[in-house]
Amino acid sequence: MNIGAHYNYWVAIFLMMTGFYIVITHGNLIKKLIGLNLFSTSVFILYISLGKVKGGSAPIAAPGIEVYSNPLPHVLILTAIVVGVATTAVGLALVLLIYDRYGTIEEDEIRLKDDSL
Amino acid sequence: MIGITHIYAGACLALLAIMGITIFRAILGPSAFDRVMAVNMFGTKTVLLLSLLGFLSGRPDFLDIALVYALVNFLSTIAILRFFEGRTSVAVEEDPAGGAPSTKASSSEE
Amino acid sequence: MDLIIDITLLTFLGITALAINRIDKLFCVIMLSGLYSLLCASLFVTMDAVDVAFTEAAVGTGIVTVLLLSTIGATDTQQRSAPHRPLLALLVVCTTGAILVYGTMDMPAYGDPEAPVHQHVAPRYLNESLHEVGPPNIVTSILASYRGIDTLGETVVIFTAGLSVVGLIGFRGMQKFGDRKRAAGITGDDMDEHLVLRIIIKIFIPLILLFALYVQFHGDYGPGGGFQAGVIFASGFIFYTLMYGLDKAMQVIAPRVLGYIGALGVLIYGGVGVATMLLGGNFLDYNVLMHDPLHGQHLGIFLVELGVGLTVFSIMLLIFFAFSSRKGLRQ
Amino acid sequence: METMLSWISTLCIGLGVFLGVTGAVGIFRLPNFFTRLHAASITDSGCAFLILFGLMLQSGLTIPTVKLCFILIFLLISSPTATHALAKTALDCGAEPTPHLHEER
Repeated sequence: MNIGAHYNYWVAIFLMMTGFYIVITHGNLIKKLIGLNLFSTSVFILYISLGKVKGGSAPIAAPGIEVYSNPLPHVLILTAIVVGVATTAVGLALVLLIYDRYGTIEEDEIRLKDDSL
Repeated sequence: MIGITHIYAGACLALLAIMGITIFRAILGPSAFDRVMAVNMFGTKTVLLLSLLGFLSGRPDFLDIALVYALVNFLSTIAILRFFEGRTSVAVEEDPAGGAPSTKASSSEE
Repeated sequence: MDLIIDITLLTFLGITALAINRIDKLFCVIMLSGLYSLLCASLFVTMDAVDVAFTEAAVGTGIVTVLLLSTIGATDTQQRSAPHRPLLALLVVCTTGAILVYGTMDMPAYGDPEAPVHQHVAPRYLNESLHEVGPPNIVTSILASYRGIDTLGETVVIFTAGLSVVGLIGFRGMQKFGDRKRAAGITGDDMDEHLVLRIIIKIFIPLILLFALYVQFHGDYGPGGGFQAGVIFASGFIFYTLMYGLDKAMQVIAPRVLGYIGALGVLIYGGVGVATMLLGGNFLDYNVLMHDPLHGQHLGIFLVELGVGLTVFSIMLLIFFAFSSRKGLRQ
Repeated sequence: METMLSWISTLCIGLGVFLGVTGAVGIFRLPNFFTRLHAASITDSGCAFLILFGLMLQSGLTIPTVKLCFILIFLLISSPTATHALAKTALDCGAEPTPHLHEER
């Protein structure tokens, strides 16, 4: 079995799982958001890998080029990246608000403060 | 006969090796400034790699991307530096922990 | 050769991700995440996704790094808790990963031209878009024309995100002028320092704005378009803010104006759709805009990309302003 | 003439790559931050200049050459500026500019 044939997918899964691990184990909210970013990036890589055609070229029409990669995943991911950033910004705004309210961005300390109320 | 594509390919591989070393410097640290320097250098090398990739794939008209990289790399470096200002503690607090690798490096030479 | 580059970059990505997991200094994590997104973008170039690489570079490396830095500047630069139940989490993650890897076994090989993804609508886009829509950049034709409603949705999402950020944190750090001077996670106003930097950036800013306009209007022919141009245009102003302080930047372009520009962008986009309906076509069917369908498409794409660019520019800058108006650690 | 240009460009790219590798070895091996910065920045501008110049010779008088020229100018201005700012900030934050080589040995 050829390693190159599935390597992209495996690394995408590895990155996705690393992001997942960061999100579930780390209590720091900013770290969680970065983990979430890793997760979404892995999805981007998976999509773009699916769109690649061997021997193909970037989907911008030019004379003398016959084979192009699939442009559809590119469009989906392009917008997903920008929307991902917008949602990250909202998440960070929430982190700032939580810091205002609790004085910390660690999940455990937030829970402690909630319990003591 | 070595064609020009071979030269591009060889240069790409060398740049990848350089990028690998730079990533290790960015991860190992010692100080925060080392990381900033490594990330900045990594960005420059990425710009070069992208230019070479364009020529390697025979479509050198995508150099706009390399230009954006150079721009954005500069932006993030400046932002990080502004972040450090007046925040001496952040940069310095890491120094003692990271002092070790550099002494190791110099002692291994002996 | 492509495969070697691909595999090396992917391996670097894996190493960086592991390092992000391990390091607990938050600004190091942020730097590494910037590096990670640079790597990602190079990977996208090797996989022929030039437009995506463009966006990832401009957005992922530029804007996200700046926002994250502002946030840790206003909160905490150090992660203070140990990982929570690492072994259980590792078990869960490994199991999920193994199942997913098992799932990939049936997937078509990387780069296989016979894969199902390439059979459905992609041939239509690749073969017909030049006659049906026009621009040589097929990604632009799909983005703005074939899937125009989708992109309208994304634009509205960005607009909404900007509104919610401003609604959530507002410009609260800025009420008193004294506060304003010391405010900001990463924007200072110490004008005497960094003379070299200030002069260089002063020279660069107009060039950056010009380049953004080039990306905006050249998006039909090369990589680029509204999303990327908006972000690059915003990064010109971010440069200015970093060097001259938030106060001056807000005199140059007020948050209120930015809000109007963002709304105007969405309005242009939606307005084009309504105009096509009034002219007797479907929603966002640009063929009816002019006598020649191709010219109509060209005009429609131009207007729609302009709307996207305006919205993205203003919302990104608005979010940046809102974040950097927070009180920093320095007080 | 063509082969001459191609040889020069090959030479440029090769030299640029050599400088890049030197810089990488420098940032890996040198003992303290300022020495590493020195290695990185000095080779960085030379490396970028030579590689991009080699590519410009390859592509002749075309649009890519103009774009390469822009990238070159931008890099040649921005990268020393970034290095300068980095060194200045590091100095302000109290990093030690002299390597303690003698004490360690």
